[in-house]
Amino acid sequence: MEFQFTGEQEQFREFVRRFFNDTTPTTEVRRIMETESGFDESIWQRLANELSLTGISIPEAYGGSGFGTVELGIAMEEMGRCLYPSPFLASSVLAAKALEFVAGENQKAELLPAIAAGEKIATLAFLENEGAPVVTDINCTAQGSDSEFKLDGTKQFVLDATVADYFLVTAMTDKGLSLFQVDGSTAGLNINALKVIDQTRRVSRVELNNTPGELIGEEGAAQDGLEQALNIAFLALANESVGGAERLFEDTLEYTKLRRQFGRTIASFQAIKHRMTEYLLNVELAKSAAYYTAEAADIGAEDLAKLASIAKASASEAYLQAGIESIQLHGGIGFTWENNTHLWFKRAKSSEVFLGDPAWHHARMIERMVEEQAA
Amino acid sequence: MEFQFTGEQEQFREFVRRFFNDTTPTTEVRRIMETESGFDESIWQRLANELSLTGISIPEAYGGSGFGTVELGIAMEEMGRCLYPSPFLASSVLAAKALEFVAGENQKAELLPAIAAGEKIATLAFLENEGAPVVTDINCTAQGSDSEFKLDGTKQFVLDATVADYFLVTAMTDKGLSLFQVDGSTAGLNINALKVIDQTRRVSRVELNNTPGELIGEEGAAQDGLEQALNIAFLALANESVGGAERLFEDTLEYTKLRRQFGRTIASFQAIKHRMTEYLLNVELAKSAAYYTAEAADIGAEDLAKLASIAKASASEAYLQAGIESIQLHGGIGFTWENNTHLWFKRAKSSEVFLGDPAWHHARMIERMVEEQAA
Amino acid sequence: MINEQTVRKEVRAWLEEHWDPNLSLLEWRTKLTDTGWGMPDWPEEWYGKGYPPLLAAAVEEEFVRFGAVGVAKAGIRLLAGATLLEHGSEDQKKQFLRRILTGEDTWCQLFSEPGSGSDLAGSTTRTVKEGDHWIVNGQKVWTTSAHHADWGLLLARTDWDAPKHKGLTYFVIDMHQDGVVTKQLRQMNHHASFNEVFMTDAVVEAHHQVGELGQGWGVALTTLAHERRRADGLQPMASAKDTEIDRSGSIYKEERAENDVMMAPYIWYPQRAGRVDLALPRAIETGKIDDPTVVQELARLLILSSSAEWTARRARAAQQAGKPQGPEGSLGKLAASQVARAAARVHTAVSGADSMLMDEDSPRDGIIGEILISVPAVSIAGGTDEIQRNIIAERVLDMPKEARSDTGPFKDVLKN
Amino acid sequence: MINEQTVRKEVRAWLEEHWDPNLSLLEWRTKLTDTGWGMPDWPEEWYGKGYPPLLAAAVEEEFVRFGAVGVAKAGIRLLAGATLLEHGSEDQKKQFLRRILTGEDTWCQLFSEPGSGSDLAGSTTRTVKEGDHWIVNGQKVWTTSAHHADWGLLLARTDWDAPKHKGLTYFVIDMHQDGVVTKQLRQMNHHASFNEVFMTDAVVEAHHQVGELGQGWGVALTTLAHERRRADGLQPMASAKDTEIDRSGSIYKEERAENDVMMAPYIWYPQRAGRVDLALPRAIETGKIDDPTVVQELARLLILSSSAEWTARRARAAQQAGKPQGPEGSLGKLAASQVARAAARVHTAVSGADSMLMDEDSPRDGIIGEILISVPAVSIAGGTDEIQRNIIAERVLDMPKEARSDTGPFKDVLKN
Repeated sequence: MEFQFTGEQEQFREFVRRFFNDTTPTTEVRRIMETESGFDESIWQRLANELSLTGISIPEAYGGSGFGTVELGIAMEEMGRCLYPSPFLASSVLAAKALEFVAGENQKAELLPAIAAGEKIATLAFLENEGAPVVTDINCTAQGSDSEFKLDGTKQFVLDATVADYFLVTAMTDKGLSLFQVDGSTAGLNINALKVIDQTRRVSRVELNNTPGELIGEEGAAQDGLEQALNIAFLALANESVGGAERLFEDTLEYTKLRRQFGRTIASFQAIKHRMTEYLLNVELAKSAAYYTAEAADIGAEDLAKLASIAKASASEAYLQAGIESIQLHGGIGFTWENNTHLWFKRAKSSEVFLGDPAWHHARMIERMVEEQAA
Repeated sequence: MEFQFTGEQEQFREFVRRFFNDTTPTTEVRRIMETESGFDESIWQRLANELSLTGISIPEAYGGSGFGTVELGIAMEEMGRCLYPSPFLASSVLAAKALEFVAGENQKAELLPAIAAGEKIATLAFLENEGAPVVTDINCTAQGSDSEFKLDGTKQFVLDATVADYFLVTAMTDKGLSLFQVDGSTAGLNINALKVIDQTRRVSRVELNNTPGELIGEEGAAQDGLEQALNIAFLALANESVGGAERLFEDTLEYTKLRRQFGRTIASFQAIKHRMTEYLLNVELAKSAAYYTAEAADIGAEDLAKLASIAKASASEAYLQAGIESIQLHGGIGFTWENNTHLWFKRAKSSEVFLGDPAWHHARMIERMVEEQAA
Repeated sequence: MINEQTVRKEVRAWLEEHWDPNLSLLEWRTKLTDTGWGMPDWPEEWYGKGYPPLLAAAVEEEFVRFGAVGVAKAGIRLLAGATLLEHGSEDQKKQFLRRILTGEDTWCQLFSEPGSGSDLAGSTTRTVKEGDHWIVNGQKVWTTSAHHADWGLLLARTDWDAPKHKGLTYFVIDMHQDGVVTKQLRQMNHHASFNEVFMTDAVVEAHHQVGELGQGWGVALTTLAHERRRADGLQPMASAKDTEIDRSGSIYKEERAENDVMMAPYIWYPQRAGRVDLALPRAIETGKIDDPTVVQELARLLILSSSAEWTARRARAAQQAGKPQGPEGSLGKLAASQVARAAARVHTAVSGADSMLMDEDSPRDGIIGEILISVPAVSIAGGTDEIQRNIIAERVLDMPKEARSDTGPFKDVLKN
Repeated sequence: MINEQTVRKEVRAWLEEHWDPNLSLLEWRTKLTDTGWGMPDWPEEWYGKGYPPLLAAAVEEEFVRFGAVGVAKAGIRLLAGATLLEHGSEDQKKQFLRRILTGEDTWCQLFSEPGSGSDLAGSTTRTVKEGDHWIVNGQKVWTTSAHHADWGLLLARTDWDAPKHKGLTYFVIDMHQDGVVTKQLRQMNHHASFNEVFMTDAVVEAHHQVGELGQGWGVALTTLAHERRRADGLQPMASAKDTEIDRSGSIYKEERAENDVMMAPYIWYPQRAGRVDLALPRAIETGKIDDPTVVQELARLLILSSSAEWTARRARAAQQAGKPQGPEGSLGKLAASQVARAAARVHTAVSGADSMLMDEDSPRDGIIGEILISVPAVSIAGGTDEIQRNIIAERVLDMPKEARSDTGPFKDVLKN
C-alpha cells in the first residue's frame, strides 16, 4: 500500500475536476435533474470522447482505458463532488464489471467496447424486494437453453433503467444463478420509473414477463463474478460518497466563515468550531477507508469483500452525517430549495441505502472476518 | 398520573437527603468501600431505626412502612446521589419484593418483619452465567419435597452475599421454577466474593452443592411473583441511577464554574456550555422515565414490565454517559483516585450491566409492545 | 366567590343557552368576544373576564367538551393580541383586538431577516419618519402566512447610532399595499410554508407604532415569550373524543375551511417531527421487527420520545401547580430534535432501499419519504438548537454569557 | 554521494564490524554516541551525522533488522535532547547531550500545573533570581517518571508584569535536591503513572537557564512539537520479526531491564486505547458474535479503528513524500478517543454482567476490567479533546481564534 496518490493520479484528478467544473456546475445539475430522464446526453458524450471516462476501468483489450480501481475511485469521487447525474455507476461500473467478470471472451469483445465508448448504456438489474445487494436468494427465473431464454420476475431499484439500452438481469435457471442480457426495447419488459428523493439518481422497477434474454457467460455460473463486480461497485459508491461529503464540508466551512450573527462570523463560535473538527474527522476517516479499499482492489487483496463493505458502510454514514450537519449549520437557509445543500443531503440519503445499508454491510464485514479467523 | 411529587413526598426526600448528608458524605463512602465487607452496620441500623427506610415499601401488615413505589424511588434516588453502600437493594427491594409476591402468608409474616426492621439481611440469588435477569432458563436444580429440598448449581452476581443472613435462591424442581430460602451459614454453600470495579456494590458467586433449602411459596409457582419483583427492582435501580447522574451533573456544573483555564472559567466556553445542556437533557429525560415508572407501579399499570425496562435502559445509559462526560469535563484531575468522579462512574458502569444491560431491556420492551399491539 | 367549580358550571350554563352550531363563525365569535367567554384570561375591558390562567383553562376545557367553537386562535393572531394588549395604545387595542378574536383579520410576524435569522435584534430594515407616517425598506423572511395576512407585526431599525438592541421600534404594518410584496419560499421538502417579504418604500401610519421609539426589542420579547410558551406546549391543552360530539352544524364546516387555510403551511409538521407513531407499526408490517438491530434502534427511539413527553408533562404539572420552573421546562425543543433524528434513522432502517423513494412510491403513501426530507427542519425552525443551547446554558444553568461582539453603535457593528 | 543505498550499506558494514551483544549497554551506547550512528539526524558536532530524516530512518531500520540496540530513547530523554540541541548553550549541550544518549541520565518534564492543565502558559511557578542561582517555588503535576528522573525540564514564571506568554523562562532543574519532592498520583484505574512535584525553595543554577529570560514559552513549544510528533505516530517506525534475531546476548537483558523501569508508567496504555485487538476474539469466545446487536457495534468499532490507522498512514506517507501536511495529520488524537470509547462499549456488550468485575475475576485475566476503567483517560491525556479541537479548528480549518481573556500583565489575568 502506498497511502498516497501518485503525481499522475493527482493530475488525473485535476483534469477530471476541471471537466466537471466546466460542464456540471450546480446550476446544470439542477437543470438536468428537473428533466424527465435526469440525463444529459451531450455531457455524457464529452465524458466519453474528451476524457474516455466511460471506459476508465474497462480493460484496453475491450476498448477501455484500462486504468486501475484507484483511478475509478478518483473519477467517482469527483462525480460525487459535483453531483454529476449520469448512468456512469450503472453502465461503466455495475454493468461493465459484471460483464468483465461473468461474460465469455466473445461477449466481452462484443459488448464492452460500446460501453467504454459511451455509445451504449447498460445497467445491472439484480436487486429485488428490500433492495439488499444479495446476489443469490432471488425470485426471478429464466427458462430455456442456449441462446434462447425467457425471464420472469421483478427487479427493484434498477439504476437508470429509463435511459439504458439494455439490461443485465440476474435470474435462476435449473443450473443456478445466471446472467442475461435483455434489450431495453423488448416487448414484455415493463419499466416503471420510481419517484425518488434524490432527483440526480433515478431508479425503476422492472417487470419481466416471459421476456426473452440472452445468456451471458455460462449458465448457473454467475455468482462469483457478480460478487466481484459488486465489490467494485461498493467501493465506487463509497468513493463517490466521500467526494460528496468532502464537498459539503468545504462549502459548509466556507459558509460559517461568511455567515454573520451577533456581530461575528458563526465560524468564531467555539461550539461551531468544535463541531467542524468532528465533521472533518468523520469525512477524513471515510476517505481513508475509501482510498485504501481502492488500492487494495488494485493489488488483488484477498479480503476485498470485507474492505468494500467497510468502505461502503463508512462512507454511507459519513455522507449522511455530513448532510445533516451541513443543513443544520446553514440554519433556515439550508432547508430551502434554493440553497444547494439539500441536493447533496438527498444523494447521501439515497447512497445510504442503495447497494446495502450500513447495517447490512456491517453484518457482511463481520461474517468475513469470522471466516478469516476460522481459516 | 400526577407528574409531580406531593408536598409530603418532597419533605420525605429532604428528610432522607439530610440523613445521608449527615451519615454518608463521600469521605465515609470511601472509608466503607475500603473495608472487606463494604458495609457499615451502624449507618444501616440508623437507617432502620431512625428512618424505618429498610422497610419502606414492605406492607404495614408485615412490619414495614407500607409506602408506595414512588417513595421507594425517592429513597433509591437519594442513595444513588450519595452512593450509599449497603444491602438496601438486595434486602429491602429484591428479597423483600420476591417474598411479597412469591411467599405464602405465614412465610411473609415470619420473614418480612425482620427485613423491615433491618435485623436480617436477605438477598436474591437468581442470576446465572451471563447475568441477564431471566427468571426461567436456569440450570440450578432442587430435589426433595415439602420443607426438605436440596439445591445444586451456581448463582452469579449475587448482591451483598457476604453480609446476607440468608439467600432466596431460584431453582428448577420437577414442578417448575421455585424459590428457596437458604441460610447463609449452611454447610455446602460456597460464597466467593468477586473483585469488582465498583467497590461500593459487592457481588459474589454462590455455589450450592446438595445444599438444604426451604421452599418459599408453592413449588413450581415462583415465576410470576419473581417477575413482578424484578420489575420493582429494575425501576428501583433506575431511580438510584438517575440520582447518581444528577449528582454528577450538579458537581460537574459547579466544577466548570470554578475551574479556570486561559484566564476564564471553563463554564464560559461555548463548547462546554453546549455540552452541559445536552448533559442536562440526558439526565432529565432519564429522570422523567424513572419517575413515571414509579408512579405507574403505584397505580398498578398493566404495562409495568415495559415501563420498567424503559426506565432501566434509559437510566443505565444516561448514568454511564454522565460518568464519561463528568470525567472528561474534569480533565486530568477527573481521572485521579483523589477526585470523587470515578466513584460514580464506576457505579454507573456497574449499574449499566447489572440486572440486564440496555440492549437486553430494549429487546424486552419491544417484545412487550409487540404483544400489546397484537392484543 | 369565583372558583373552578362555579366557573365550569357557569360556562356550561352559558353554552347550553347560547351555543348554536348553525350560527356563522363570525356571529358566534362576535358573541364570544362581547361576553368575554372567548378569552377569559384577557381583562374585562378588553373582551375578557380577567380570570387567572387556571380558570381560563377550565373554561377552554368546557368548550372542548361541549364541542363549542372558540375565538380565532390559529396563526399569529393570538401573539398579536397578547403583544398589543400589553404594549398597544388604547386606539390600537380598539382597532385590532376585537377583529383578531372574531377572526376578521389575519396577521403575520415580520421579525427574521436574511442576515439575522437567529439574531433577531440584528434587524437592518430601515425605517424613516416622514410626516405622519414611516417609510420602510427592507426584507423579512421565514414569515408564515404573509401572503394572506392583513396586518404584520414589524420589528425594524429606527436608530443606527444607538446600540443594537436600543435602535429598534415595533410597528403594525398594513400588508395590503404596493410597497409590500410577498414571495413564497420553497423548501427542500417541496412545501412552501414561509414567505419572503420585500418592503420597498412601504408605509406605516405613525399611530401604528407600538410602544416607545427605540423600545421595539422589549415589545418583541413579549411576542417571542408567547411564541415560545406555545412551542414548548406549556399552554393548557384540552381534548375531547371527536366521536362524542355531533359536528354536523354549519359552523363546523366553516371552521374546518378556515383551518384548512390557516393550517396549510403546517401540514408537513407531523412528518418533520419524525412520525414516531408509525415506527412500531412500520417495523411490524415490514417484518423488520424480527431484526434485532432494528429492535435496538426502535427501542431507543421510543424511550426518547416517551421520556420527552413525560418531561413535558412534568413541566406542565409543575407550572399548573404554580411551582418555579425547573430545567425540564426548557428542554422540549432539544428533545424534539433528538426524537426526530432518531425517528428518521428508524424509518430508514425499517424501509431499507425504499427510503430512496418519495410520493406515491414511498411507503405509506409518501409519508416515509416526506419524513426523511423534513426532519432536518426540526432542529432549525423556531430558533436553532445552537441558540436553544445558549439560552439553556445561560438562563437555566447560569453559565457565563458569551462575550458580545455587537455592542456600541449598530452602524459600527455592521462593519466588524 | 550520500544516498539511502550507500547509507544502508555503510551502517550494515559498521554493525557487522562493531555489534557485540555481550557489551554492556553503556559501552555500546558510548560507541554509538561517539560515532554518530546513534542519532544520525543530529549534527556531526553533537554526536550525529547531520543526515536528513529519511536517511536517519533508513539507519534506524537497519539497526532494527540487524537486532542492534540503539541509544537511550525512552521517556523524556529525546525531548530534552531535541530541545537542548535547538536552544541550549554550548555548555549545556556538553553537559547533557552525551549522557542523554548513553542513557546515564533520565529526565522528566515539569510543565503542567494543577491550575493550568490545558493552559501550559498559565504557569504560576514562582522563580526568583538570587545571586548565581534561581529559587523555585511551585507545584507541577502529570509528570511521568519524576520519581526516578535525574533532571527536569522546567517551565516557570520569572516576570509577573509581562503578559502571560512573555513572562516564562525555561530551565533545567536538578531533581536530586531537598527542595524537590515527588509524590506519585494514584489514578482511578489503580495505577500511578504520574507524579506531583513540589518545589520548595528549590535551586536552579543560573547557567541552567535555557534560552533567553522571558522566552521560555518559545523553548517549550520546541519540546511540545517533538512530543506531539511522537504522539501522532508521525516519526518513522521500523520493525523486525522478533523470531529472526537471536536475543540471548547480555545487552538484551540489560535493555529489557531498563525498559521495564522506563515503561512501567505505560503498561496500562494498551488498555487505555481500548484493546481493539481483543474485540473480535472476545466476541467469538463468548459466543456473542451470534448477537446481531453486538455485530453492529463491533463492526462500527473495527471500521473506526481501521480508518484511524489508515488515516495515520496517509499522513505519514504524505510526510515522507515531503508533501504539505493535510488535515489527516492532526486527527489522530480525536480518532483515538472515539476508538477507545467504542471499544469500551463493545467490550461491555460482549462481557455483559462480567463487566462489573476486575482483576482476576474479570475476563482475560483482568484486562477487560482494566480497559473499562482506563479508557476515560485517552481523551484527556496529552491535551484534552477540547484543546485538540480548538487547535484543529484554528490551525487546520483556519477558523477564527477564540477571543482571549488572558492578555495584559499576568498578575492581572490571575485576578479576572
